[in-house]
Amino acid sequence: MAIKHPTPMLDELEKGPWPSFVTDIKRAAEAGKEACADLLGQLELSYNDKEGHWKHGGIVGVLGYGGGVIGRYSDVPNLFPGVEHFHTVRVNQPASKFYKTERLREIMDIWNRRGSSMLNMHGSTGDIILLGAFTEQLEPIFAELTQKGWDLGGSGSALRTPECCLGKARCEWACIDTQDICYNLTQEYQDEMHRPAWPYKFKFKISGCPNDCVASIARSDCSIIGTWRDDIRIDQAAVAAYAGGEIPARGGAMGQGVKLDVQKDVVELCPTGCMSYEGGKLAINNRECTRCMHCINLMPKALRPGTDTGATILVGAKAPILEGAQLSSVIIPFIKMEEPYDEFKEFVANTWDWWDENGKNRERIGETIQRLGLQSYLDALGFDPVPQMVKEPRSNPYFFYTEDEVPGGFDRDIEVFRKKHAR
Amino acid sequence: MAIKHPTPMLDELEKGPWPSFVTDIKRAAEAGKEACADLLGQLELSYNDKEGHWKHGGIVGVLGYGGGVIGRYSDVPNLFPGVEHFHTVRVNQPASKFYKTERLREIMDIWNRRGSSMLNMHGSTGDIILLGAFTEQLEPIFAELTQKGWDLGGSGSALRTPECCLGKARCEWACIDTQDICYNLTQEYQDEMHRPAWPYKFKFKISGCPNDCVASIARSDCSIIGTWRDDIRIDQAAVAAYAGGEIPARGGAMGQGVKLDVQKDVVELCPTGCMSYEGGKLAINNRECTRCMHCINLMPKALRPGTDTGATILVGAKAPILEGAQLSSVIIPFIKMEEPYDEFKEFVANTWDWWDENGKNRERIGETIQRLGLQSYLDALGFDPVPQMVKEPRSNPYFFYTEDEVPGGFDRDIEVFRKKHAR
Amino acid sequence: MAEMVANRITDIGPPKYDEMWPEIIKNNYGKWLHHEILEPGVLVHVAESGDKLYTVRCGATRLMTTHMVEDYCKIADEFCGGYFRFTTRNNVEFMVTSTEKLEGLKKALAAAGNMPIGGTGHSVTNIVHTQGWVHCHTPAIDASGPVKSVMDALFDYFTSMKLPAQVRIALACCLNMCGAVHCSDIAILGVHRKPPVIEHSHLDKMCEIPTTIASCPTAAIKPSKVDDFKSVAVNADRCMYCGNCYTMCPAMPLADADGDGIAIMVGGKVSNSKCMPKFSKLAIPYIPNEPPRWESTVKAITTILEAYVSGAKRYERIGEWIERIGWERFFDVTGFEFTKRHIDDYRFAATTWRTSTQFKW
Amino acid sequence: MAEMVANRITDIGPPKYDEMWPEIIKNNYGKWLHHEILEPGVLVHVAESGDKLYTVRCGATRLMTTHMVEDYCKIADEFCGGYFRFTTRNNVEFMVTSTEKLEGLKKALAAAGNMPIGGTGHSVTNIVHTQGWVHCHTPAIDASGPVKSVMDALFDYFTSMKLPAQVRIALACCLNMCGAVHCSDIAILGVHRKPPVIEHSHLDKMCEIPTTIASCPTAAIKPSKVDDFKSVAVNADRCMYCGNCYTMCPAMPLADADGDGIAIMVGGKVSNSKCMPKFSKLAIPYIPNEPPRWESTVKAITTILEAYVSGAKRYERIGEWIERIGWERFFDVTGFEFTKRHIDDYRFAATTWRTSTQFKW
Ligand code: SRM
Ligand code: SRM
Ligand code: SRM
Ligand code: SRM
Ligand code: SF4
Ligand code: SF4
Ligand code: SF4
Ligand code: SF4
Ligand code: SF4
Ligand code: SF4
Ligand code: SF4
Ligand code: SF4
Repeated sequence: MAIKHPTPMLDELEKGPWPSFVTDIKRAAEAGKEACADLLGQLELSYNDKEGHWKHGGIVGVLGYGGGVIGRYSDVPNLFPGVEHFHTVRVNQPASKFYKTERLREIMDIWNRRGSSMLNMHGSTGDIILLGAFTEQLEPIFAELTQKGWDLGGSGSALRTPECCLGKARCEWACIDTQDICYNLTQEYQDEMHRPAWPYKFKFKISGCPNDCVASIARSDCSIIGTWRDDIRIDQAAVAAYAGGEIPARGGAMGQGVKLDVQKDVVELCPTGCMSYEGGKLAINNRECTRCMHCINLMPKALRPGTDTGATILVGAKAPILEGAQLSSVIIPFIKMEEPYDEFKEFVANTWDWWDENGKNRERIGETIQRLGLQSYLDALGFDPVPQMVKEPRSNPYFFYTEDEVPGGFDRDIEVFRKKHAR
Repeated sequence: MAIKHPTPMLDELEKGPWPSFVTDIKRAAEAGKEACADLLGQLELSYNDKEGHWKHGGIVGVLGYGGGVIGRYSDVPNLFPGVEHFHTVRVNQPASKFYKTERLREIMDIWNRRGSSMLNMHGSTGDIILLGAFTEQLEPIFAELTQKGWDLGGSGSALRTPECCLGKARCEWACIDTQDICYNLTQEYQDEMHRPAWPYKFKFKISGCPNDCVASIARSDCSIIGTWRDDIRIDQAAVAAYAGGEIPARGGAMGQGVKLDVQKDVVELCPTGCMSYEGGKLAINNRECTRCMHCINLMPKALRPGTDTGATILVGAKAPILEGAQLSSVIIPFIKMEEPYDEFKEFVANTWDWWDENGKNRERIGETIQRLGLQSYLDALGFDPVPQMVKEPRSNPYFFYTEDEVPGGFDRDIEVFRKKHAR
Repeated sequence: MAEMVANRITDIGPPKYDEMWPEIIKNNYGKWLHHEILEPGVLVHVAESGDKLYTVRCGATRLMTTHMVEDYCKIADEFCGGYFRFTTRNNVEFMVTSTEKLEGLKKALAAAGNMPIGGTGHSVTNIVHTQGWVHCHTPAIDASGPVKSVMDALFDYFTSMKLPAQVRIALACCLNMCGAVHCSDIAILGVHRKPPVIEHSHLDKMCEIPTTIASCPTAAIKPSKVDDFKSVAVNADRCMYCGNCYTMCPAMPLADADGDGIAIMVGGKVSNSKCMPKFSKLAIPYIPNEPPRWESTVKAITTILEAYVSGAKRYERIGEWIERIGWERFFDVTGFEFTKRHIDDYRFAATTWRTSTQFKW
Repeated sequence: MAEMVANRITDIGPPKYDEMWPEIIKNNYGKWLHHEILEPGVLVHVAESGDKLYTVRCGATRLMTTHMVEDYCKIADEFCGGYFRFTTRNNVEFMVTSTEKLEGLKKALAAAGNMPIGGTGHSVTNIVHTQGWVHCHTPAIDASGPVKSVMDALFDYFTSMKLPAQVRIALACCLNMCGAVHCSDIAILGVHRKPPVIEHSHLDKMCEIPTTIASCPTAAIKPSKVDDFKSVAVNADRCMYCGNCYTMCPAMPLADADGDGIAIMVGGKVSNSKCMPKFSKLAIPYIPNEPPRWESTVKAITTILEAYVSGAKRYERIGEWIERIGWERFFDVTGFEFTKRHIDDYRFAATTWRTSTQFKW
């Protein structure tokens, strides 16, 4: 098949040092993929028109699943028949995206045979995105994938594919087993993922520590972020080595030669001011530490999180549609996250029940909480309010009581009142 | 007349070192004021009932004025006939509340003869409050007051009595002539003050510098706060005297003995970090200074505001009813405030026009701005937006264009669109 | 009537300010160089001319009689050439031009017994407050009584300057918050806790029903017919006892001995010094009315002040101290309970939630 | 069909993670001690056991073909025992267990030509982005084209670590913001600027009119009859081009060559390190689409980065830098125009106004 359409605009994107997706796609086109040749053609047309050329997605999918496939059709199919259908298949990635090449090739093989050979590695939610399938290929692709032990991720008003940072696999700071939590929740909630039944989408993202390398606090309805309750572990010899310039600052994040100034860079930038460095000894008042990670980040050989680890659970992050973007808010300051995660799953069940009952159509849980008040959600969870849930208490004086909280109740007799107070 | 009612509860408030309003009122009762005797009686009843005993104000006033008097009647007049009527008269205080005793006695004399002899010195808006008049006394009181050169302040949906800090009268930091501004505006807007014609109340408060000793940023629809555009004046010899402990820190605000640590207390607490203190010399990068007053406050003998002075105008402060409390927001970063204040008055006229036209009933201007957007108000003023008006730019992506700003306008032809993009 | 109008003087405004100035201010207006606090309540201001003005600040009750004013006038006549002033926080200031007069003045004030000197610098100065049961129709609490009780307890902080920074206390007797309660270091706020009781038999006569309905910020009021009277009904679940309906309609009083009481808010400020102005935030949602001395309220405030004194760094206002240690720690050190009412659920609620893993245990 | 269902495998979920681990990770899972960045893009992690794991991070395009994946697989087979991974920002990571293998790996990557090493520490790492004109139906811009253009220009910042701190750039092609554009140091956001064009002749067939009306956050959509078709009308004055109606109703496309383009937002972040997570704020409301190389967008971003490099203190993220110098100064040092669009008028607008006299000239 090879290149079908001239692409003078796109050719400009073959220049420059960063890898070129155009060059890559051309290679696939040259290897015979009409979809790729036509994709280039249609994209060139979009570059000329400054408008996309895909139709609004149609409803396509695989039997028994309410999601996992996004329909897509070209709005200029006559010009580019190879992309007339260009559906995506969301394949659930393995937790934290390590791959054995052998296993990854299973997918590539299926996709080379039955699809466009185009991919997003990975989608923003975390899935392996197979980009560009014809409708008739969807069932066979699904059948082959599952046979090889792969399954689809989420889409629509369903649980979306959970995602996590690499955590304990390669990071010394992971306070929870992000991969196991991610895998366990994915398995536990297969039904919620594949059969949309909610007001809107729901996402889990799991980070091993407050650095939040999977951006869970910004991008997931439920953020699970590792933390600890005891003291930061200090190796004073290593502190001295940092001070002496023997170890580069921030694990070499600015290059090998850069020396740390323990007082200025660590102690003075600690947001709580709970550190001190006197007589060559670093001290932390752990009671006042908010576990922000800054000092640990700057001296990874000297400082480590504590050992009484668990997670902070935050709820409600989302992009701006409709009520404006939200970050997740603290709902459970600390929870031990240990297999089989029963306590956490009970919280999840209560959360979904409440949202299912109260959420409006296309209302993310964060928006439901905004509309009904955090307290209403906490009531449903049976949680007591704690100051850790807020940055600050309310500044307005508008708060409610229930009748039983106020002596004498709400029902008063105007006659009685008027006996004391003439009209 | 003397004391009429036993007041065992109130008597408890005669104890203790702070001056006792009960003792004071008893004195007036003993001197023959029935109103005071009955006020004590009714207050004792309130202390017993834990409920006030005033009726909802009736409409009373003086001829030709829509405000300045607040009607008030006892809801237990049979028990306390001396306070059956207990209207207040708001007398416009002289700017910044200096008094010549001779002039103040004019009011006291009228009030002793015609009223209860109870006062609030002063009301929260700034007025001299004559507390407790019978309806029939209102006109005579007004006539006598005006004859002596006193007039009423504001109430209702009108301009309220403007108020200011003492400014140039006794404060070295006053960047504007607060008293003259206050007086000038009061005179200029007599009609707006005495004949309510707006959606709701409107308040001016004028502070000579950002210390804002009249709390204008929290309590006035239009806050006029002195500031400067040039450099803070430094007397290095005095800086040295502070450093040496010869002058007490913060003008002695913690006592005479307290020594200032120029580096720690001044330089390090400067919110912009624009100061330095090296080799005994204090330096300020004035371009980065936000004129917060902190350093000046701490070293009044060494530092003074600049000499190119004027005001920042902020709009919209109010108490929480209904939409929650608001602080004033910057509308004019800098304006020279020089007699006859024409530029400022033009701004005021435009402000009132816009609010009058757009404000709903009982909507403060701050709420109108919230509802319609700051931009709508700026448009009416003909002001260009500047970053000084906001703490930060918007974080949501929801902004508008007018048709003429976008090439091709808003009217598009679906047929033309569909020619490029099949359905 | 027409004659009367003809003779009437109107719209003359207040006397001009400069008529009220003592000589030294006339001479040095706008020419002050610097000031110093010589001792609590006593300031000296020095002018370019070299003139020195000594000011003595006295605590006053605000709610006062003409007798009290006359007492002030007498002192002003004796020591101050017949001039004195009130501050923006309802203190009284006497000004003299020499240290000799200053001593005499101080003695006279001490002799008066009800003119305590203080309120400058790092002190608790006078409480800005409203009218309470002495005059207003909507109060949930008295004003002068709680103020007197609190100032008695904090008297030592008024006459000294040993706090980490200025502490400004304000009181408002209802949610209308006449004053700067919403931006005070410590705010004493009168709160109702029961929905209005409705006088159906008179409502239609006393009030405009549509305006009454429109006045409710939570849309809790609906038109309703009761016993053949055109009236309104209040949805108690939605009512937050703001009293705005009562402002518009006297047939809907809120006051109730069991319902009413005090909320304490903390950490607000007005000045632009160091940090920007801040709102006060809820510390205690409810303390019962305890006339005549409001013991629990007094205790709550001394608790806050003591925690502040022992925890704050020099120059830190209460709000700055709390923000440094964190609100979770504030509830710890004061022992105040954190309740669901502390969690905002009004318009900007979402901006107050903790969108971070940063917090203290 | 029934058979087919019977044979179907469903709900098996993804393969278990540990199957994908190289030996060294199996052995040291949860037992890592510390790490160091040896040079840009090259990390070493040291385990309790003494094992050392060397990671090389390569920039990747995300939108890639199976050919590219095969290239990665080959390298992984040759040097990494058949394992590799993708990062949360779509970079590719190869892991080896000795410095010898590391050298070989680096040479092979260099030879490949399209596997640049970098993205660690104080660098600009890969741009997180969305689909643009390559797949989605609502984009205002392309994704991969602008990303390639920007990364070419910032390539030196990817392969070095000379910035004051990490800089995370994200792109989203419409307001749906698939990704973390709302919390990025620099965000490239596709924006429409025209209200939807309505296909009245088909709307009723293609869409549910009540759902369509309900979808609009500003209530700009009203039912309307046009040429006898049941359809809707959009009040152009209230439309903010969010595209939510189009999501619900394909008969209301927004895309328009003249209308669409890019907004730049800045100063957001995600991590809890030092300061709490922050939203990005509007820097430039509109830059036209300039395929194929989006020169003006590239220039805007390099302007921000250069101002940041010259103005920020070490360890300051872009948002921290801007907050320290003030937004008024940010507009100064970048030369970007401050317009009415920068002033928030959405739900929390009032919380963004300057309620203080503190600002810079
Ligand atoms: C494919 C993907 C973008 C990508 O290039 O990676 C994507 C693509 C779409 N997103 Fe998304 N979203 C994708 C991750 C996200 C994320 C990021 C995340 O999950 O971490 C977000 C922001 C976080 C969040 O959930 O809020 C996101 C926020 C949205 C929104 C706004 C939701 C909101 O509440 O504000 C919409 C609008 C909607 O749901 O109607 C949306 C809608 C869409 C739709 C379905 C378009 C639509 O209007 O119907 C897009 C389908 C495009 C297509 O052709 O496949 N997408 N979307 C991502 C999913 C791939 C995957 O499964 O891995
Ligand atoms: C007398 C005074 C309190 C005092 O003890 O000093 C006062 C008393 C009343 N205020 Fe006030 N306000 C007084 C200063 C204030 C202030 C402070 C200020 O002006 O600096 C405020 C807060 C700032 C502000 O304007 O927002 C204030 C905010 C209110 C509000 C809430 C307005 C809002 O927009 O949130 C109301 C409610 C209303 O207008 O219906 C109100 C209403 C009232 C009413 C008229 C009660 C009502 O519901 O109709 C009170 C009449 C009481 C009476 O019996 O005289 N008063 N009121 C103050 C006026 C004295 C004077 O003229 O000097
Ligand atoms: C007399 C008075 C003005 C008036 O027109 O009446 C006044 C007078 C002075 N103020 Fe004030 N302030 C006065 C109310 C205020 C207020 C308003 C309020 O409290 O309601 C504020 C804002 C309070 C707030 O932020 O909540 C105020 C915030 C300041 C500040 C900033 C304090 C801070 O760091 O936040 C200073 C500077 C300082 O004290 O170092 C200041 C400084 C001063 C100086 C030193 C100015 C000077 O050079 O003369 C005066 C003596 C201060 C002292 O008492 O220690 N003045 N000052 C007011 C006395 C009230 C009283 O009786 O206690
Ligand atoms: C590989 C990856 C996790 C993964 O599961 O894939 C990862 C890995 C590491 N992160 Fe991260 N982070 C990764 C995405 C993130 C993200 C998410 C994002 O950017 O979308 C964040 C939040 C970004 C934000 O705040 O906007 C993130 C915020 C951090 C931080 C906090 C930085 C800060 O001060 O704000 C650290 C600590 C540090 O760098 O000192 C950190 C530290 C680290 C360490 C040093 C952890 C460790 O001990 O191994 C790893 C190497 C860092 C490096 O590259 O310099 N990681 N890290 C991700 C690599 C992305 C990439 O290809 O560039
Ligand atoms: S979030 Fe924490 S545990 Fe996870 S990879 Fe990042 S730094 Fe490591
Ligand atoms: S983790 Fe953060 S708050 Fe805790 S000591 Fe380290 S820098 Fe300070
Ligand atoms: S506001 Fe400024 S000028 Fe006015 S009295 Fe206070 S410190 Fe002086
Ligand atoms: S006025 Fe404030 S910002 Fe300016 S130098 Fe002084 S302390 Fe710093
Ligand atoms: S706060 Fe309320 S009760 Fe007190 S004076 Fe003001 S309106 Fe009246
Ligand atoms: S008190 Fe306030 S909330 Fe309750 S009914 Fe009246 S206006 Fe509505
Ligand atoms: S950001 Fe918008 S255009 Fe881009 S992939 Fe997401 S929904 Fe589609
Ligand atoms: S684009 Fe958004 S604002 Fe405009 S009509 Fe559609 S939904 Fe409403």
